[in-house]
Amino acid sequence: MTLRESLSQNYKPIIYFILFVLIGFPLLHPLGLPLPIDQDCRDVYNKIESLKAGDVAVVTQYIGGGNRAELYPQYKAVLEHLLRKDGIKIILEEAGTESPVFSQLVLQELNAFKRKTYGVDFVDLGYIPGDEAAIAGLCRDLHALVSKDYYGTPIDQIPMLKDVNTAKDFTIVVDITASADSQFWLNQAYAPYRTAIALGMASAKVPDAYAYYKAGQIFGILESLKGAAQYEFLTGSPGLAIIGMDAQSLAHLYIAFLIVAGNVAFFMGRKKK
Amino acid sequence: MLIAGRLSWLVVTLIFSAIMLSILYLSSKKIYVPVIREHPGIAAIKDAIGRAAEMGRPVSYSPGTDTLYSTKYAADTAAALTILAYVAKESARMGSKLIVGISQPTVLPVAEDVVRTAFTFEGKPEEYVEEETVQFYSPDQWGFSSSYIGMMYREKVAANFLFGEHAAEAMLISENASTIGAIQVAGTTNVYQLPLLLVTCDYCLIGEDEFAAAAYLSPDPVQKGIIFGQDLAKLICIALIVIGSILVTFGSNLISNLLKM
Amino acid sequence: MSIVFKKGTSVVLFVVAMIFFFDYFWKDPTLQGTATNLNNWVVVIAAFALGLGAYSLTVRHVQIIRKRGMLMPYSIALLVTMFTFIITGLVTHSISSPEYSFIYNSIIVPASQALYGMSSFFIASASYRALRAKSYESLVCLAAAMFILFLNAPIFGVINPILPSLGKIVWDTSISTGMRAILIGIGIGTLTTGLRIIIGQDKAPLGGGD
Amino acid sequence: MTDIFVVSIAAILALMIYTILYRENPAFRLGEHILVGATVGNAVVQAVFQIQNVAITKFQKGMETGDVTGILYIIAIILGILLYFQFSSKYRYVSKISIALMLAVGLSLSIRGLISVNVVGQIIGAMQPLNSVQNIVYLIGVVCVLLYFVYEKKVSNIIGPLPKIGRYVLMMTMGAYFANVLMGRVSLVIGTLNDLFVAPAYYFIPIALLIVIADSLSRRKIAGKKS
Repeated sequence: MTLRESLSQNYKPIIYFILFVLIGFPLLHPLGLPLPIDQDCRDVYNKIESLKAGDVAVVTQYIGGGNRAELYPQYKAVLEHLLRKDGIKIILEEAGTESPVFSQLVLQELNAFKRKTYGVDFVDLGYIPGDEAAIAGLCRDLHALVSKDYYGTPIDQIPMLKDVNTAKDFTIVVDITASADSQFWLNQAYAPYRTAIALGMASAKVPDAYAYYKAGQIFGILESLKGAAQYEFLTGSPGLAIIGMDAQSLAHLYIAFLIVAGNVAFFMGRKKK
Repeated sequence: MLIAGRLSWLVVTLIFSAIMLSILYLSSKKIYVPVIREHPGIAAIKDAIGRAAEMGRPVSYSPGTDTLYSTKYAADTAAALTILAYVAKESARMGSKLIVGISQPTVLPVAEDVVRTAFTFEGKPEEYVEEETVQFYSPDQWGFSSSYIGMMYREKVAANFLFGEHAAEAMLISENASTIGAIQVAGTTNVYQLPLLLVTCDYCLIGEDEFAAAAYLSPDPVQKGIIFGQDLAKLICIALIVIGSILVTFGSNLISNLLKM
Repeated sequence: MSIVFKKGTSVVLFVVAMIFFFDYFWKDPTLQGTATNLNNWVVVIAAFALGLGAYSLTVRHVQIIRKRGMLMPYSIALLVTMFTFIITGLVTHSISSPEYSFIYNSIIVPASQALYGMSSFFIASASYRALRAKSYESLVCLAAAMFILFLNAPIFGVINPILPSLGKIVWDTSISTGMRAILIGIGIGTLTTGLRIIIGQDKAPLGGGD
Repeated sequence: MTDIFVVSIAAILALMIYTILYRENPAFRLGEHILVGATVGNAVVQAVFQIQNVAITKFQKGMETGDVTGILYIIAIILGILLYFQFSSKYRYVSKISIALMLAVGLSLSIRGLISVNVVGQIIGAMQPLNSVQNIVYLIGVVCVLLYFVYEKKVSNIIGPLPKIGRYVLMMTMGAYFANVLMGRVSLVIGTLNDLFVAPAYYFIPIALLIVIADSLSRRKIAGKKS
């Protein structure tokens, strides 16, 4: 068997190996490929940048094992931006059973407990079960739904939550999710209270979110890892997402090349016949 | 008391059901028998089994990774089991070995029954081997797919059928099957996996194609009539969309308000 | 006796379906309670069904071990892992005990993640193998795929700023058109399939027979 | 210490699974069987707890307090046990009662959800004012794709070439979705590789690669001798 024959029969491992290298190399040696910023991501940044002292930002997430790679960098980038601003009250809430782990992780990685005071500047309400009903309760009357925070402190003893009662008091909501609960926030917070909402989405769900963005129901979207990378760039704190974006760019370029190569091979083969 | 916002559901379901059932009645009484075109997917299934029989290699079938009681894909799983009955009959008739990989334990007893019955029907009950023809793998999608892939490689399957709901493991199974050189026919109603299956498989039943194929395969040919009921329901939807859009253009939200009732 | 059960099956199918339909649009505490109960029972029945699966799996692999087939060592590994999980879970009596989390995190998590991540490799080989302009239809399909690649990877915008805007046009026109129609079709098809089974026309999903 | 252990096992298992990209081999086979054993074992444990903590506990509480909902759980337990009549070829029909219940619940819930979300919801979503070229094209697209799924011969003859257009629109949507999935899936690989690029896990990567290369060379030699 000649090399050429064996290649034409067994080409797949080679395709896989090249992809492996293209994704792996930039992770070890970041290339710094250029990164244009999408308008929907810039909108999120501008809105958060315009927040004033005393404003309330609710950041909720549904991060789990499967979508962690796409959503966690978004979560981290948005929280980093919020933590930098003074006097903003940050409320964290989780919608999935696995999600609280990621909130604890991000607070640790961002050194939040040293930078800000827990209970005055930020609070973690923990996992609230009940899907849409939970979100509805949170928007109607936060104090009635939640009695304790993630660490078991009674809500009444947390100073920053004294004047926060309904979704009317939320200045913005950033929902980072890959599931249907983005729709829940639109139903329960935007529709009755006109609370400003932004979504951070996994790529499969971006089409759904885009429809809301075009209709003006949400003020911005972070699109998958790309959105996280753009946000990291805007806040000037490069992290995992920007490095990952180099790998994304190379992988997309490679797939485009493969499609072209496949067609060239196809038409060459047909000519021979 | 009627729950607010559910009236439209009730009316739509009632009208559609009435249409489907009356067409079914008309065709079973031979008053009006609609002519339904054979779905190309069914021919594709037949061809694939035939080729596997010629090559003397087995056929593999997966009825999906979702349960019988799934709140979204129950009908999908049910349709996959109906198609399994057909695949089992065809492969018994043409003499190619069938291997069914099962993910959900609730589907296992049903699939065993379906295949057993089909083999007996074709007069080859001895070809059904307990725990061997219908194999249980794992309720976890990744446990299931790794086993299914391993089975395909070791048995060198010549045809692979993926029906029912498959989540992200669909791509894994279909691309590995193509590496072995198996012909593949797939069908699913999971819209996120459809594009992947459409690209990687030789033939793909898109969404409701799968339901129509299942209905088409009912043993009594007259009962295919219900597919025409399905068509009529779709035509009503088209009419609603077109009229609704025209009304919206002139500033009336009549239809969407009615549907929100 | 058997005829009672066979009739019983059709009655169960029909009555349960009607309970759920009425529960959806009619507010009634008894109805709602019945539906919730039925729903909870199904989860319990499914838990019992797992016994069937575990039995089938064990029997198959014990047979392989008995026959000393080529797969014998792997079957032993499978049974050992399975019983390790079962025993650890039942002895520590919790799925969140440190011992159980240890085996869960070191086996199930990495292996599932590896399999999930592998699909991007298969997208690469499928792009080479299957996205070919064999007909006008597949040409349309591959062109759309190409434009979305331009849109999603920032690098194409740097190569030529027109590429992403072309991608945007394809995105806006195509992404929801086809999907919307497929979703409507799936809804109607589910009703057809459901009706056929509920009225007892299609018996295969119950196991066929008779 | 246990951390290093977990990381190593995890990395070796992940690499064993990844070798399927090269070919089916003993390492993959071992990984595959371990994963199946683990997931089934895990499911069995969860099922046992489900039966214990939900069904049996609620039934016992119901017996103590006289709560009907709790007592009725006995029906679920009996129906679950009936499933095991599957093993008797004579009394197999008994198990079909339980199967019929599960199927009925699934089908009716699916019809409930899909008619209101997929049919009613999508019809409402599809209605847009026909005041721009884009919206008109959109409406034609949706209608044509719906017509593509018509199976009756007479109707198909009347609508003529519209289903063909629908097929093209459908292919365009499918192509776009196919490419769009890529970004998410590559992110997953990045996640896995980030876990692998940690000491001591990354030492295993070159070892795995060397084994694969050695194997492919030796197979080429064997193939060469055969031909």
